[in-house]
This record gives sequence, C-alpha cells and structure tokens, in this order.
Amino acid sequence: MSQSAPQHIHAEELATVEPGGDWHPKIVAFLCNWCSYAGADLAGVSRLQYGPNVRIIRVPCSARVNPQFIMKALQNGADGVLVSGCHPGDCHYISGNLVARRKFTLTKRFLEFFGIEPERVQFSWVSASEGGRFSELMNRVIADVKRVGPARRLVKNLP
Amino acid sequence: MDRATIRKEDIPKLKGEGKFFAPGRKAGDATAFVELVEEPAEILYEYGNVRVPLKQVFFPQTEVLCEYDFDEITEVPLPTESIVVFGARPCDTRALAQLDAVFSPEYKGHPDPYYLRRRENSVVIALACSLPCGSCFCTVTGGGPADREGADILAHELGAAEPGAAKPGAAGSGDTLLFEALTDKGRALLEAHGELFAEAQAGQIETAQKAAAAAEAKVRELNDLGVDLGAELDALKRNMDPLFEDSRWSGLTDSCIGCGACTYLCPTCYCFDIADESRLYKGRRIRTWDSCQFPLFTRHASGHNPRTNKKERLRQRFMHKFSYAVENNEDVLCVGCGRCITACPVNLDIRDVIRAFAKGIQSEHVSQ
Amino acid sequence: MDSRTEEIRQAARKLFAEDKIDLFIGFEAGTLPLRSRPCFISAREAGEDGAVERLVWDSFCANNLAAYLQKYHENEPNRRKPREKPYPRIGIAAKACDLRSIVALTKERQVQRDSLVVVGIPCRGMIDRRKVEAAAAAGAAADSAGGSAHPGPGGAPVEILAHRESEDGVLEVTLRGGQTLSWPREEVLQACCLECRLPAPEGADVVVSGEARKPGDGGYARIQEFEAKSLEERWEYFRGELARCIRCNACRQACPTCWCKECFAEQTDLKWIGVGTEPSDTMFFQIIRIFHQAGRCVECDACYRACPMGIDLRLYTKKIVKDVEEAFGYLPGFDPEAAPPLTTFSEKDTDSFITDPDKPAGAGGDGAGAGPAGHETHAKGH
Amino acid sequence: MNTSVSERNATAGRAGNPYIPYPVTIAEITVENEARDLKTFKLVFENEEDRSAFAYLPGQFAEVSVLGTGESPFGIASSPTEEDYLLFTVKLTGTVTAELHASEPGRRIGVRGPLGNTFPWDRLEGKDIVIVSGGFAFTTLRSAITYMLAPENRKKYGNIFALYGARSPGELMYKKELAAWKDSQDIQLHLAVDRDPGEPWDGKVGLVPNVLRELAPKAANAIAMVCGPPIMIRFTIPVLQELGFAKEDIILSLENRMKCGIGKCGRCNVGAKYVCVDGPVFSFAELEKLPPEY
Repeated sequence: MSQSAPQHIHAEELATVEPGGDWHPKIVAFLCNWCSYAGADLAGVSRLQYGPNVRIIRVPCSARVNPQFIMKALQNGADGVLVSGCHPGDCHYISGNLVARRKFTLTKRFLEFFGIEPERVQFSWVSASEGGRFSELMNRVIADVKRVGPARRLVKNLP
Repeated sequence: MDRATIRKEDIPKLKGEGKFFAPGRKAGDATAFVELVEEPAEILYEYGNVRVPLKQVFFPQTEVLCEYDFDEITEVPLPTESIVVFGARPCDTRALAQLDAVFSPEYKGHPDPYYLRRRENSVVIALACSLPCGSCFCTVTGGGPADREGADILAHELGAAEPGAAKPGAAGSGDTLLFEALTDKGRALLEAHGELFAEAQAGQIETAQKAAAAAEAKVRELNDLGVDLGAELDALKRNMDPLFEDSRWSGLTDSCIGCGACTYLCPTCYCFDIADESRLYKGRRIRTWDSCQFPLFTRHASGHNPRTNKKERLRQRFMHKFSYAVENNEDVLCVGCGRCITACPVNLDIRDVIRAFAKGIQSEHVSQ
Repeated sequence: MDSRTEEIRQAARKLFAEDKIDLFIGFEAGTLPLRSRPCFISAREAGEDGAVERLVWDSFCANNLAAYLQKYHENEPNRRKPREKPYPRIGIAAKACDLRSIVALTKERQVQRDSLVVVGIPCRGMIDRRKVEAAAAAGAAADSAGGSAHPGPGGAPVEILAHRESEDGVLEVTLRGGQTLSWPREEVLQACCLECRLPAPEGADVVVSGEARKPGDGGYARIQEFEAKSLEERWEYFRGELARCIRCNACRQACPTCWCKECFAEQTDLKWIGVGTEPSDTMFFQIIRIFHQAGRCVECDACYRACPMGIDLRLYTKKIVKDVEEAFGYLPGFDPEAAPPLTTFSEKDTDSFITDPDKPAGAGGDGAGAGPAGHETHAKGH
Repeated sequence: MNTSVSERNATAGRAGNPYIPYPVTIAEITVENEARDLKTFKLVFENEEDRSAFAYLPGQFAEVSVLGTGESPFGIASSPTEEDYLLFTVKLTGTVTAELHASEPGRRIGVRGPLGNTFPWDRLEGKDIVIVSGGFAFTTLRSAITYMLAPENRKKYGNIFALYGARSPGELMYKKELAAWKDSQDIQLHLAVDRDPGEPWDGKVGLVPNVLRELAPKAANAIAMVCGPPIMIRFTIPVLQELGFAKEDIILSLENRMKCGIGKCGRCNVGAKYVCVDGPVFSFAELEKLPPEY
C-alpha cells in the first residue's frame, strides 16, 4: 500500500489493510480562516510535529461548513474529517461558530446514528495562538482514525 | 414440440449457463416488495404483479457505458450472459415488445446495443395471469391476461383458482404448468430441456384456455374505462393531439407532487439520463433511468425550460403514452399493469385520465 | 366515513359563499381501497353541483396537504416590482401535523399565512394501509384452512377490495374471495399517529367538532433502543433499507417542508451526488434530505408513505426530531413566533461533542448522541 | 423532411456503438467575441477511419464529450468541404462548456455524431437562398454558407443573401470568414448591430427583423434559413411572410436539452418529434403543427 491512502479503492481491498499498521489515513480538515487555520500555521511555524495525513481546506468560518461537505469528503474516500473553528465567543463574525455548533451537534449525532464511526468525523475549537493545541488535536484525530481503520461506509465505489 | 407440461419443481432446471430471473421476495421488506431475483429456489407464484417491472432485467436502472482514465476511454464489454426470465406477467412482456421497438435500430435510425444484446441472449417465459387485481386494465390497452406479445413462451398454471372464486385457498395450488412455445427461441428451450417436459393433453390445453378467458372477462368487468385504446389506434392518433390544449389537464394534475414513482415503476417508460461520475480524472459514464416528471429533465443549460410546470410534465407523460407513441410506434405505450396507480403517493390514477378523455377519443369512432 | 365530513363541506361552502377563498384543498374518495386522496376545488367549480360534496373525511386522509401550498404562495425574493396579483386565498383541511407544517413553512416565508384559512381537524389518527395489508394477510392465512390469500398488485400480500369504517372505530375489509376481516382501528393506526404528541390543531381559523385522540408519548423509546445497537447493526439496517431505493424522489416531493427550489441533489454546478443508484449516492441523499428537516419535521411520515419501494426511514426522521428537542428544547409546534433551532443559538449550547486534545477522554464520542454504542466502538479500538 | 439519418446509415459512435465517442484532439481554440464567452474549437480526428465515418452535411449536430464532465450537443460549424477538421462554436453556459472553455489546445476529447437531420439540401438546389441569423446561432449557417460557396457546390444554388446581426460589432463571430464573404461576388452579406456602436461601422444598425424588412430579399424561388434566439425568430417570421415566403420555405433549427442524441432518451421531444433525430431542422410549416414545447 502506498504512502497515502488510495483515492479509489474497493471495500474488500481496504479490509486487507491492517488497522494501525503501515497505513496512513487521509484526513480532510475544514479550518476557519481566522482561528484554526492560523493555529495550523502557527503549529507549522513553530515546527510542532503532527502527522502528514491532513489535507487542509480553509473556510471563512466554521459556519460555512455544510454537512454536505463532510459527506462529500467521506464519499470521496476521506478516512476522517475534522472541522475546527474559533472558540465559542471568539468568532470573527461574532456568532458564526455558535450557529455552527448547533448544526454540528446534530451532524455528529446523526452520522453516528446511521452507523458512521464517531472517530471518523470530529469537531474542535482551536484559536490562532494555539499551535500546540492544533498539533495535539491532529495527532489525536489521526490516532483515532488509525484505530478504526480505513473508511468503508459511504465511500463511493468508482473505477 | 409447441405445447408441453412441466412440473413447477423443475422450473429452476431451465436455468442455462447465465442468469435466471423469477418473481421473488426481496429480503427485509415488510411490505412484500417483490422483485425478479436471481435465486431460483424461491419462485413466487402467488402475486398480482411484481413491484419493479421486467424492464429492469434488460434496461437496468444504472448501466455503465464506458470507463475512462483522464482522456483514455475503455469500453465496457456488452453483456454476453444468457438470460432466462420465468414468470413475467403478460402485461410486462407486452411492455418488453414495446421497448424492443424503441431500442431497435429501425426506431429513429440507431440501435441501443446494451438492451438489444441482452434481449438477443434471452428467453422470456410469461406466466398467464389468473389473478387480475382491481387496478389491472390490460384489456383497455390492447393486451390481456394471456397476451402473447413479447414472450417466447407463454406458461399457464393448471389447476389455478378461477378468478374471484369463493375460496382463495386454491390459487396456484396446481403443481403443473402448461408451456406454449411462441417463438423459435421458446421452442429451442423446450427442446433443450426435453426431459423435463411431457406432452400436453387436450384437456389441459382446454383448461388453460378457459382460465385465460375467465381472467380476461374478469379484467373487463373490473375496469371498463369506456374505451378500447388498442383497437382504436387511428382514432387515438386523430383525437389525442387536439387534447393537448384541453382545459382539464390542470384539474387532472392538481394533486401531482412531481415525483417519479409512476415513471420509474412503469414497464414501458424508458427515458434515461447519461452522466459522468469520477474521482479526479478517473471514472465512468453511466446511464440511468430518468423521468419526464422531473423539471431538470428538459431544462436547458441557459435555464430555459420547455416544460416548466407539473401540468405540462404530466401531460407529456400521458401524451407520450397515448399519442406520440402511437405516431412513432403504432402502439399505446401503456400495458395497463396498474403499477403507477398503486405506486402513486397521492393516488393520481391513469384510469381517470383515460376515462376523462375516452369520449373525446371515441367520439369519431362512435359517429362512424 | 367520519361524521365530520359534513362539517368540512359546510365550512368550505361557507368560505366560498362569503368569498373568503379562491381554492379549497381537502380530501376526496380515492380510486383504491384504503385511500383517500387530495382534492382541489376552485371557487369556479364550487358553484357547480356536487363539487363541494366531493370532500370527505375518514381514516385515510393521511397525506400532508401542506406540501401543496408553496406552489401557490411562492416566495419571490428577487422580485423587483410588487406582485400584481394577490396571493390566492386557500382554504385547507388540516390535521394537526398539516398545521404544524404550515407553521414551519410560514416561519420560513414559504406560505402566506394571511392568505390561508385553516380548517383544523382534531385528529383521531389515520390508518396505516401497509399495517392493514399485513394484518389481512396474516388473518387470511389463519382463517382459510391451508390456503393463502389472493395477492394484491405490486407485491401486496393480499388484495383488499373494499373497506368500511364504523362510527365506533372498527375497520372492516373485504378481501378478494369474499372474506371479511375487521380490527379496532386503534390496532391499525399509523405509528406516527399512535406516538403523536400534538393531535389537536392549535391556531386554526375554523375548527371542526370532535375530540382529538389522546396524545402519545412521542415514541423516543424506539430511538433509544436503536441507539443501543452496535454501529455495525445500525449501518446494516440503513444499508439494507436503502438497497431498494430507486431515486424516484417521492419522499422528497411528498414532504411538506422539503421546499428548496433546487434540491442539492440536482445542483449541477457543484455536483453533490450522482444520478444513479450507487449505494453511497442514495445514502448521501437520504442523510442530507433528512438532516435538512431538522427543526422542520413534524413526523407526519409523508416520506414513508410515499415510498413506492416501502423503504422505512422513520427511525431517522424521529431521531432528528428527538435530537433537536433534546439539544435545543425545540419541537416544531403551533407557535409561529418560536425561532427555528438552526437559525439561532444559545451560549449555553452543548460542547460535549467537541474533541478537546487537552482532555484525555477524546475521540469523537458524543455520549449524548451515540449512546452506549459510541463507547463500545471506542472500547473495541483499544 | 430531409435526408434521414438511417438512410445514410450513420454509426454515430466508435465501433458501431452510438454511445461511445470518437476520440478527437483540440487542435485550435479561437475566441470569437469581445465578451470572450464564445470560443470555436477546431477538432481533429485521431483515426482516419473515424474521420471518414463521420460523414455529415450542414445543419447536423454532434455530442461533444468531455470525459469526467459529460456531453453537450452543438451544431457543427464546419462544412464537409473543410475535410480535415470539425468546428464547434461553444457559448460558456453550463458545466461541459465551462470545462471546454478552460481547455488548452492538445486536449483529447470525444465526439459522437453526426446527429440529426440536415438543411434540406435537395430542396435548396436551384433556389435562391436567404439566410437570416442573429447572435451565436449563426454556427450551422456558417457551415451552410461555407458548403454552398465551395467551388464544386456554388453553381447548384442561385443568389445567396445573408443577413447576420449581433448586439455589437465585437459580438460578430467568424471575423475572417465574414471579411472574405464581404468581398465575394458569390454571396451578398449584410451585417447588422442592434444599436449604434459608437465606433466606425459600415454595416447596418437595427434589430434583425427590421433590417430584413428594409433589405427585402425576394421571395420568388427562394428559401429562407433562419437561426437565432427565440425572440428574433418570433419577429423575423412575420417579416418573411410579409415578403412572400411560404411557411414551407422558412427553415428553422431548434434546440432542446439532449442526452443520447439518437432518439432514445426521450427528453428533446416536441410533440411526437424528437429534435435529435427528426430535427433539429424543421420548416415553419412543420413547427406550426407541433406543440410549443421548445
């Protein structure tokens, strides 16, 4: 198996990969421009170590993240999805993340209800000054996803 | 050997090298959904009709046309497996004959290789309908419970209950079937499996004919819509076109919610969509069932839509079946199976439409 | 037929006579047993003999009529000039759930409440025709020695030719073959009616007489039971049900609060899902479709009834209703002022689902939502 | 009405399968207008046998196929007399056109066709030709004019009159061809813009129907071919009738949403006629009998 998880892969093939073995999960992170993305930046500038498995997508605000984004990432083969915004009360747009929090509360519970592993889709708050927190968060998410193994549910089967 | 009998338990032995489809129950459905499944062990004999029509076997909901990697196309080989279908109701095989016409190279100049290939490799055994339901109106559209069109073999259950018999328990209790070969393909199947068949007795043939006649009378009794569409194709052709502007359409379509249940479950509706789906540059081109009831069906890229509202879309569905198809195909694109009636979430009933326009269609005929 | 049929007709007649409405939406007798169907009577038709007399009320008026209103009361945010024609005034026979949908649509400006005359009907519950068919099949099998029932169209296990409802709440059906079977209607009511917490319409303009049924308990216990299952079991149920989906959109179209002009499933510039029946596409569609009903769904089960393939996703609609109520204390009801839960927030909203790297517990477990199963997977992982 | 597809036994797609496109390469991309939303794509077949199988006449269209995005039908803007390539002029509208517009020369794409009927070439022989067009619908008429002006064809037709209008001079397409035709004795070309362009302009000013009335081409022994936006068509037809053109002698080209292009998928119908096989070319007399669903 290659360094990164393959983009298109059949469920059976995935099952042969040993969870926690050589496999590197692919994680999509939606980060708000004002806090979490800056936090990720700070983590980089500070040379804090975290797994190289993350594809960061910068969004203007965590409230911009539609549950469809998360579904689309999973359908396209992401093994994990992280959404992170400013801490409640710190939103650049005053209340964006508070509205988002309601949406994410439901999203999180709903996906688990269908049978999507809770480790797959995670939400967090990281501020611009929390480079350390960001790298810890990423390592936590990567470890969680590694534990549950490659995504099978919701992955679209394409040639 | 044109007529022969076979025991029901031997039916699965007709399966050739390829696929075998027969009515069955799909697991996990509390509402007795029935589909033509590939598991020959549990053939269902007692059914009014299967929920998903026979078209699904030859014109699957999703068909891969080709695969591609960036700009390199890989053709998907045409289906080669042989197909035996057992137990399709005559309305469904009649619908198949209509689809044959649409997908043939003679229709508008091009063949549909996927459909045609499956049909070439198939033998379709119809099972005469002894149990017409309240929503069946096959006789109105030119068919009947023992219609032969589209089938290679017509099977009759011997010892099935008379329709409407006081005791329903006897339905389908006979364990012998009478097969009538209708085409060379049908005869070939009978010959290939000669050991399973016994010669039909005159009495058995008579029983089958009687049952068929009784079933037909039953359908006529259940649903006399005041018009015989199959017999009046010329009148239809002349009289449907002016109905395009009829003011009754909007009343007939008020309750439509615009879903595609009627068209997807219609055995004759064949409209489809072609779409690409890929991840990065690798993917496939598929075609899938589509429905004239969806606004997107006709919407131009510019946003202009020739059929903007549900009245126009519903009218299209009926005009296609009762007018355009008659002009293009010399047939009504409806076999009276009643699926659209039972599947409709709001009980919008095609029989109401036929009844509403029956007079207009027939007037000329009557005055002659 | 319900004795209130006549009251509904009178209400409609009066509204037409006083020129208060241009259209009345109610129910008329269906063309199949166990069905009544939506009926539209325009002011022009109302004058004709027998037009208003088409209206009926019985235990089969299950469709949520609010689904039709948006078409007449289109919200046109981009309109520059004021509307030339006023919105049509519509009288509508509404059960409590229809009215709750109307309230939800009003809040979202999809329906002009001022142009509606709601004839509220205290609801006694509607009969579930699939339940009746299943009960009839079982009854017929038990009754006729050794035989089986005459099957119905489209895979129905039994063909019911006619039904009759008595005033004292008994449903009698006649099967092909002449057999009759009967049940107290309470036994064959829709699950959503048995569990309904708000059967009496509040805020209707006209209310017909009669008592609504006793409120149910909401049926959240079923959800808790399902939450307690393993992830694997939950996934298998979902996968199994959706394997039958044919993408006909009946669920979406029947839903009164699925009102988007362009569904995400049909957006082409950004293609969210494919048009075929690939399982991940049908799943994506249903997950998002139901999710979009958060704070809107009134559990009328229109989507379930509409499905021609008998796919049962009622667990998921109830789940979203339960989560919205538990997390935000909101139940879509009759109050037009209550803000929809996803348009607002509270600083006290839960943070329990957040992954906090500073806390050891970690990994995604939102105990509140996942129930024991979340922890179970977690434990399995170690 | 015209040469039907089946008679000419077109295969439409690779290996006899009408759903599989012929591979072609984009050889050249020309920006046609100032708004830059019209580009002409010159496509070259990869295989000689595909090129010869793709035998078409002006008026027909093809499905241009961008793998991964989809297919869209476009009228063929080149003429069969331009043997080495196909031309399609594409307006930036939806997803396929956006992908095409974002392409560079050298990209490999696909083409299925030729599809649909042709302009009524048998009937046009020996007649005077009146061409009226507005906007970017001029594409198949470029094909028709190029075809008729080819030396081997020119003597088959009488006088050729062409009126082509656009919003402004910058929106007129095919500048090179227009310049050549203006100098040609074989065709009387009139160009028009809707409003005074505020720049040097030696053509007409006015909407196409009005300019047509003013130029008043003769209807005797003539057939008119009209392509343009619906609003232009609506006002042009009465003018042609005033000039004495019979309904049968006004030739129009329709477009509707299409997928298969071969009369199977069911969406482009106008009444019982399918635009993809019975059309896109119809006479006004034929269209009058059809419901207005286009």
